[in-house]
Amino acid sequence: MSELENFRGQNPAWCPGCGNLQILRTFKMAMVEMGLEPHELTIVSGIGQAGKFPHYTRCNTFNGLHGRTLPVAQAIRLANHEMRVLAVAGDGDCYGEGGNHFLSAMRRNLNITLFVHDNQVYGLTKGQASPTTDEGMITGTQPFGVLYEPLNPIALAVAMDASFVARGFSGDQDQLRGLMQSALEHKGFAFLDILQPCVTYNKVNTFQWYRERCYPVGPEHDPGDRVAAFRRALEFGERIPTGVIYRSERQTLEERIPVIANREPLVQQPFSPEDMAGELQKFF
Amino acid sequence: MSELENFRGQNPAWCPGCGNLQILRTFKMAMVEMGLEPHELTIVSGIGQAGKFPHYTRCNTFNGLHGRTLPVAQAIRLANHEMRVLAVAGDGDCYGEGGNHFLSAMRRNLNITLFVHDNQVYGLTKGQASPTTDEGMITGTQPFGVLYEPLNPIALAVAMDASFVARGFSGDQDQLRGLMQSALEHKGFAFLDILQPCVTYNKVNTFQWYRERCYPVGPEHDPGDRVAAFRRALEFGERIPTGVIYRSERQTLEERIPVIANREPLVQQPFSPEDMAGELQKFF
Amino acid sequence: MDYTIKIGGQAGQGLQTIGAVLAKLFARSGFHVFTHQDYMSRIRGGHNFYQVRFADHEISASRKAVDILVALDKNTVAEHLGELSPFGLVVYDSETVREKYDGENLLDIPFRQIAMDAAGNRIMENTVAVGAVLGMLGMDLETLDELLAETFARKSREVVDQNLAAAKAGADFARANCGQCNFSVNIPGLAAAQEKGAAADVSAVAPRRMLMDGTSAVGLGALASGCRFYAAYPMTPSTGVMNFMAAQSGRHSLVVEQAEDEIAAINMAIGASYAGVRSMTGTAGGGFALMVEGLSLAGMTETPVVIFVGQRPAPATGFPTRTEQADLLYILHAAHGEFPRVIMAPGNPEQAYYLTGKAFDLAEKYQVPAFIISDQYLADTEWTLDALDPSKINYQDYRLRAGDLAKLADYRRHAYTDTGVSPLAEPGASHHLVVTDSDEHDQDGHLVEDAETRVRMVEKRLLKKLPLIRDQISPPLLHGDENPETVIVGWGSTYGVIKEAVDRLGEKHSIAMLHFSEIYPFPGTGKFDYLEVLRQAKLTVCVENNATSQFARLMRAETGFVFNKLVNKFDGRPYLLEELLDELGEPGMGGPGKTSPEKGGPGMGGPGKTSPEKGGPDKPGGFGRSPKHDGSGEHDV
Amino acid sequence: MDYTIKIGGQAGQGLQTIGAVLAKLFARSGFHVFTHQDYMSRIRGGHNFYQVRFADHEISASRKAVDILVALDKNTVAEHLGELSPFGLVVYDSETVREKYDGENLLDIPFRQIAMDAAGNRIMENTVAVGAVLGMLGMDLETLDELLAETFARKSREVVDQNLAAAKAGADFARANCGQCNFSVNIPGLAAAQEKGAAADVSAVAPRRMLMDGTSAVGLGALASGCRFYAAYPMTPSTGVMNFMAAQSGRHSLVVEQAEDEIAAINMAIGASYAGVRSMTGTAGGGFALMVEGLSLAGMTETPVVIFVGQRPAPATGFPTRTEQADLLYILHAAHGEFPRVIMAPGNPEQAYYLTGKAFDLAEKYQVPAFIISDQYLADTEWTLDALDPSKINYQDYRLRAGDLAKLADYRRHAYTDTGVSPLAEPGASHHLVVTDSDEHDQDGHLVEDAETRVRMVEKRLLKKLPLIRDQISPPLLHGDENPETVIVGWGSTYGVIKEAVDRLGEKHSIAMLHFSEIYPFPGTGKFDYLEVLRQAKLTVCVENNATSQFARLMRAETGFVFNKLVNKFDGRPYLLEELLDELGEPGMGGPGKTSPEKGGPGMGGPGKTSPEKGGPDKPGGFGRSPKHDGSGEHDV
Ligand SMILES: Cc1ncc(C[n+]2csc(CCOP(=O)(O)OP(=O)(O)O)c2C)c(N)n1
Ligand SMILES: Cc1ncc(C[n+]2csc(CCOP(=O)(O)OP(=O)(O)O)c2C)c(N)n1
Ligand code: SF4
Ligand code: SF4
Ligand SMILES: [Mg+2]
Ligand SMILES: [Mg+2]
Repeated sequence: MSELENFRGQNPAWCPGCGNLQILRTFKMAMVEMGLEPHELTIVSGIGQAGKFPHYTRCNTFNGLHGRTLPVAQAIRLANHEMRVLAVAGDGDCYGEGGNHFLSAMRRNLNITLFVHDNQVYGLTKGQASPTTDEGMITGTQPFGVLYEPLNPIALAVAMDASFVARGFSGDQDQLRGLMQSALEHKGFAFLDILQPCVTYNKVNTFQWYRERCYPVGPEHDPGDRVAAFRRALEFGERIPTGVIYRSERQTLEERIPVIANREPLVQQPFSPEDMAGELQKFF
Repeated sequence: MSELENFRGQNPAWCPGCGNLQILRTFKMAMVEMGLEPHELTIVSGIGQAGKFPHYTRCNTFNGLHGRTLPVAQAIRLANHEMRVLAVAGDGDCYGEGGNHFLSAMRRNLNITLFVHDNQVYGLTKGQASPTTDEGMITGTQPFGVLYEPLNPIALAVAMDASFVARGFSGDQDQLRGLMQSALEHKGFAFLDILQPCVTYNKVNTFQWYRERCYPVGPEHDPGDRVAAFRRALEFGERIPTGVIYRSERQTLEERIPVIANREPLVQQPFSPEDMAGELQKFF
Repeated sequence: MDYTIKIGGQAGQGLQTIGAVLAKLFARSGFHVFTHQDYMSRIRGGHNFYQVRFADHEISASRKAVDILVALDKNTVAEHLGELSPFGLVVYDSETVREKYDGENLLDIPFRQIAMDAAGNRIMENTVAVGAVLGMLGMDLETLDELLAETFARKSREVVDQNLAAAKAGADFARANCGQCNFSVNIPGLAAAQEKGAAADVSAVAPRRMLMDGTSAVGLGALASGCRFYAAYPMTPSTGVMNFMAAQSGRHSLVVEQAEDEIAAINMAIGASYAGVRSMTGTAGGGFALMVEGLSLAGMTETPVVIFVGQRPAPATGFPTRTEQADLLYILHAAHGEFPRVIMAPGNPEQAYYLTGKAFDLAEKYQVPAFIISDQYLADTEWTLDALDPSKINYQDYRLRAGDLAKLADYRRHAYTDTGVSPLAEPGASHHLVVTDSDEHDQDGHLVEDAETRVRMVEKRLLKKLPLIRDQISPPLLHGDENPETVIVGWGSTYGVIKEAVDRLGEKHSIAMLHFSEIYPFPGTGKFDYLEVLRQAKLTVCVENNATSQFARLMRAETGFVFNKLVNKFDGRPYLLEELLDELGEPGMGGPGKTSPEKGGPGMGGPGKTSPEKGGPDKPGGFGRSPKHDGSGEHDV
Repeated sequence: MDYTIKIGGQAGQGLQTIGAVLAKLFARSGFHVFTHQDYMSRIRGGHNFYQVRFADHEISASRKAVDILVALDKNTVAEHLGELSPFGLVVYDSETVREKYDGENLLDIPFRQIAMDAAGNRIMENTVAVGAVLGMLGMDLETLDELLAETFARKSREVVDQNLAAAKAGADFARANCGQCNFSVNIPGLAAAQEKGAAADVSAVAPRRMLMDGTSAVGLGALASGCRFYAAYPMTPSTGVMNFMAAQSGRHSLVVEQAEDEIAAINMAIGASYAGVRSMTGTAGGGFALMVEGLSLAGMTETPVVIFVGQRPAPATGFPTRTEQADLLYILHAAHGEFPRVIMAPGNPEQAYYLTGKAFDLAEKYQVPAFIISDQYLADTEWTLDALDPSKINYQDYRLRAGDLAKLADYRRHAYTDTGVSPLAEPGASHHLVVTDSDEHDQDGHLVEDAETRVRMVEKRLLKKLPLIRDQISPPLLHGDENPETVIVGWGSTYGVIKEAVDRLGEKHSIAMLHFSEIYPFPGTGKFDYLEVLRQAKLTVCVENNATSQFARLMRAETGFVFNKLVNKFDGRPYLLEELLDELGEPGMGGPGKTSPEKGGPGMGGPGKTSPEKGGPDKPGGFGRSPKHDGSGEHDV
């Protein structure tokens, strides 16, 4: 039976007040509500504060390299398409070091879920700018303030036609729980960007800052309209839309690869060395 | 004086009929029309058929690694912002191996130009799918056909707010020459995706195929309207818009870094080891 | 009997088809065959060649001397005329080549015209060329018929017939016009069988041998080892393995993913392996550069993974389509931190097949990354070989699956054990959680920072496992004299040429080859004291296809042994037999006195290269002196 | 006089401030200072410490024995109480720590309360602690006043005064309540000066020394070498250099770019260098994994670039904030293909400064990549040192600029020359085109595929340059007995601890340190026959902060020399002085007989580790036996 206690892991080493703590709590509640047990999910995480996430709960876990969550997560799914796979990354992890994998994962459209704990800063390495850091923010590495335009992950995902694109805020746990569940239940690549205060290094985008700006998109928003979704995605400043911004149902990759489509997972398919005797014959 | 003869390089080793040949010719004409001399431009290229480009003309050249044109090109510009820098990449180069740099370069917005010779296939390595290969195309590596949704570079660039986003077709040399010149003259990161037949490995997107579909966007299209540009960018199929799709003027990075903004290029700033004696003092 | 046919021309002219058909045909006819290819990094034009050698005895290298040169363009004549053996001939079509040559040893055959006349189709001109070669050799077309039927099995009989007609016309023309032709090709065993009165045909008498290239051998080895997942990014000379696997993925339980880059490729391979399937990635040296971080991840998480690296001349992009052996020390030391790895460097397709199997077995058993190092030369050369045996590959599933896991009360992914090998479970197959981490972790796989766990984990992961893996490594192969005065040492793809050189020289000298194909953990001397063999020898020569004698350096680091002669080639081309013989000079005579390791000065991978003694042994076939492509003495990068 | 103060607590409690102020204060007071830090990979909480040692004689390592332990939390008391020296004391605030300890050696000082009382502000509690330490040591607050004034120069005098009041109150409290305090700290030279009657204060008499950490030293060395461009991606323990450079970029002609990943970072550094400016990148071992391909690009295009690598315990993410020396062979062999490189491994901040300068000089002169290898330990340790001299760094612009180029009729980027070094021109500075290529290229930099050019380019790029670079390399440093019976060998950051251990042991024994800081090209014996010193010694010990004795392995590969004792530590922590002394046992007596290289079995980096002899030399300060964190005999990855 799925119970909160089942998901208790190491004591989090995050700073008190860190948005990650809320995300963690919400995740556990979502798991319990969905009736999932720890072994039914594999969490793949990267390196960063967000990357520590799986150690603070209990699931199958592959905590890999900085920036490389998605290739690992996707391959796990290809090898075992009966396993639910959740990739957990930081904004630096996913949009910085791992940007190329993010692009590819959206195109590949495997049935996996991605949470990006987006605190708009590099937390673990002590406060350098991340791709989503606001222009002008001064850091030890950006003494003249950030001079680039921030990356807009939602707009990017809409442009890449990702099949589920949503934004949550760690401070709105009710909405967030729902988004987590929708993402985990969506068939296809589901991307959830979670705005999360970093109380130590991000003095610009604070809890208060997010709280004042985030608003849930209403029923008038049609997540099936790509251009509308793009227009909505461009909103990030005085107002920040949360909720499901874009959704496009299409076949997942595991449904399209003949060897595994409508078959048992690769990991369960039988093997015997004799299977390939026929291949050897061709060389005579 | 700028003359075509000045830009003659090695004999191209491309296949007869390859779209690269037209791009090369058009480029040389653009250079001559703009009155540029070979030493006034540095071409940075990657590896692939497109990567051979600079050897078939004459300019300063850094032919680097597969996928890594943009970091090199950007750094050259940072070191010498009086040098014109042109990055030449293939679609695999830029959207595959180098995807992460592409994202960053658009945010950084240095005043450089990027040509992507987009033949929707990996030419040099003999015909595997590239990120822009159409769904369903069968290759030696994709025996069941390409199972991913192709990447839409124009939509992606609009989502990233690249400051100049255009598409050309190697078969329309007049338009292409104009686009090349606009891109080279644009202040900021200028991105030109050039559709180019690969006569050997891409039997789907042939010269004819492009010819029938490509149409120049008319004056009704406002490249300053990001949402309209996005809508236009989504067109790729029966009709393919060419021309300048999106344009957003903003400060370039070299205008924002105090050490070089409004100053001579870094490479010309004087240095003497004594300059840093003051720094040593701080350690007493 | 030992003939070499070289087909030269531009990319896109179809010379690979001609070469491949001839090679297969000779193999089917019962000959030993060896082929090698040389091509430029371009799709059309340029200059490429395909060299096919066949003989009635074992062969394992290409010769420089060419008996029949099929020239598809003018350039081929210019480049290779000088390579003709004393009775050698050039055959060409003056219409295609746009040149008419004088000279007794140049035979103009109108391939294109014959194709039009005999089959009504220009595209059969290459088939005419194949026929012409067979005609020149005096062979009949029985086996070709069979081959054409197979090749065009999916097309109509008409296509087969047209091709055969074209070939026959080519053969007839050649027989009629080749006054100079002086080849005698006897199908092994055929005459004897026919004497016995049986209506024996070639396929009945010829020994059944496979014709296989290194690429296919690696792919087959992986398949036979239960490889289920292959992720890669295309890069010469590794793309062949990827394509081979992709082709299999329709027929076998195998997913092949083209990754967005090499970083993704190795991380995918690791992910799939974590999920419970055997997995592999492949690349060239430059692509492997992007996998180095992932390699370290495999080391830390103890995730089995097999990595195929096709070497090519570098640094950087280098020569994309050519060959070199310059990534050994790089692969051996790649990645931050210390963890065990396995390195196999097969010398021929047979070894490539079995050692790929062994790489999988060791990777899975010890939960470490295992490499197969190859190069363009091994990838492309084809060899005849006896039937490969799938059952000789040790296949054992070392992982805990649902059944095993159900029985366990407790499971810890990184549990301390006597061997250092912890139980590897399939995630999701039971309630036991499978947790691993790229950070230092505890037995449960969760991240820790304390010194004590660190030390125990290093002991477990590295210090305990390494000696156990070493015990599984086979010693190098000694071939030739058992108490040799001269020992020629090599590793990986130089196997064939060294072996054949040693066989030749062995006719007059006390000489042996010592070949290393299982390179790391470096073989101990317990099973075979190869160091003793080296110490007893008067002359020890290390032959490598690189500039800095990397293996010699490794040998010194591992054993203290220092060679007294280093032979290097680093022009992007493999050693031809004559070249190596020439480099070796008169073994046992030349070479400086043995330098004791004590005397080796610092900063040197060994003593400077000695200039090879003049002149090679005088053999039929005409051993020309090869241009020297070797570096001078001081080099030790 | 030789005291150690350790400040322990949680991340975020400000222990770094306390440590840094004390260190600077002791340095300003004329003492020799050495500090080291230990922290977990987290921003708040956990357990960190900062250790400050100061003495009236040269010191270069941390001791295990602590004289004053400033405990900011309970955990610190629990973890470190056992480290107290015989007269050692713990000082803590029972309010913060939430525990009141009994025991004579635990002094409860209400830091927080005193801060509130004296300065009206809780945040001064750390200043109170600094004052308390000074009070316990019996030092006056003159130098602190000066320091506080500097630190808060931008704030109001009020802030300075408040801080000073807090410190004074802390000192007063400590003086009044520390019955056990038994320290005697005499400012060097002060008494003497005062006797002479002058109104001498500390700043007048104290020798002027710098207090510097390894990170700043590398940054300063780069600045002094004309580094103009620094591109990197943050990664511990290299981020410090990046931040140092970023801070300078406002004041100097220097652009610092945070790249999107390490691949971009090195390609940017190469691009900037191609464009004509000196450039550098920096990372840790794991980030360097992603730079390996770029390294090869620098090698092929002969583009000068300096690469700083801060090692940390690995594989993979490992221990992000701790120390190890396990990336030497990896860095040495990284990247496909063969090309020269330079590797510097400084042992202290002074070396870090000058060798960074030398790395730039060699990189530019020979157009090769040059490395500075450091680790978390060297990055963070602070040392007192004599003034660094900018003029001792050789700065010379080897590039062709507009003026030089105007005079040239012809220019070829990769022209063949006697030295292998081709002219390196600034693109755009003239009509001459600067063309280079990652493919094999001709003298003009354009891509080619022929064998002959390849061979000449390898000769030019690699074989000619390498010996010339080697000539520039300084031999290892011999410190101690000139004809030592025992030689302790180390490289990089173990310099300080080995030196101090050798100094100690040298009082009774014939012993010396041989320290390698210029590692590659491996130093020849021409300038100093260090091999002879090793051969003459009875006992040779190689001390490394890794599990597999990588340097010992390199030594064997380069020189054939085999150590007869290997000492390793791989728990992520540096050697403390007592630990090393303990490992060394009684030198000259212990250790097995010298194993000759000939006898070293294959597959071993050297003979197995010998168990250290019992008991270290008996010195005041109490040398406890350290737990053994060393691997057992067989290890040779
Ligand atoms: C290859 C590599 N480069 C750099 C690092 C250092 N590093 C660890 S986490 C991190 C960034 C963390 O930022 P983010 O992903 O936003 O996560 P957060 O800590 O903010 O949750 C960096 C740069 C690394 N571990 N590996
Ligand atoms: C790191 C690395 N991976 C792979 C390759 C092999 N490679 C060279 S070019 C290329 C793809 C070429 O495709 P594209 O960029 O579209 O260029 P095109 O040849 O089509 O112009 C690949 C995969 C390489 N050189 N380096
Ligand atoms: S540094 Fe920021 S992201 Fe990291 S734990 Fe602290 S508050 Fe959270
Ligand atoms: S393979 Fe394609 S892209 Fe390459 S040269 Fe030929 S036609 Fe052009
Ligand atoms: Mg973050
Ligand atoms: Mg392409």
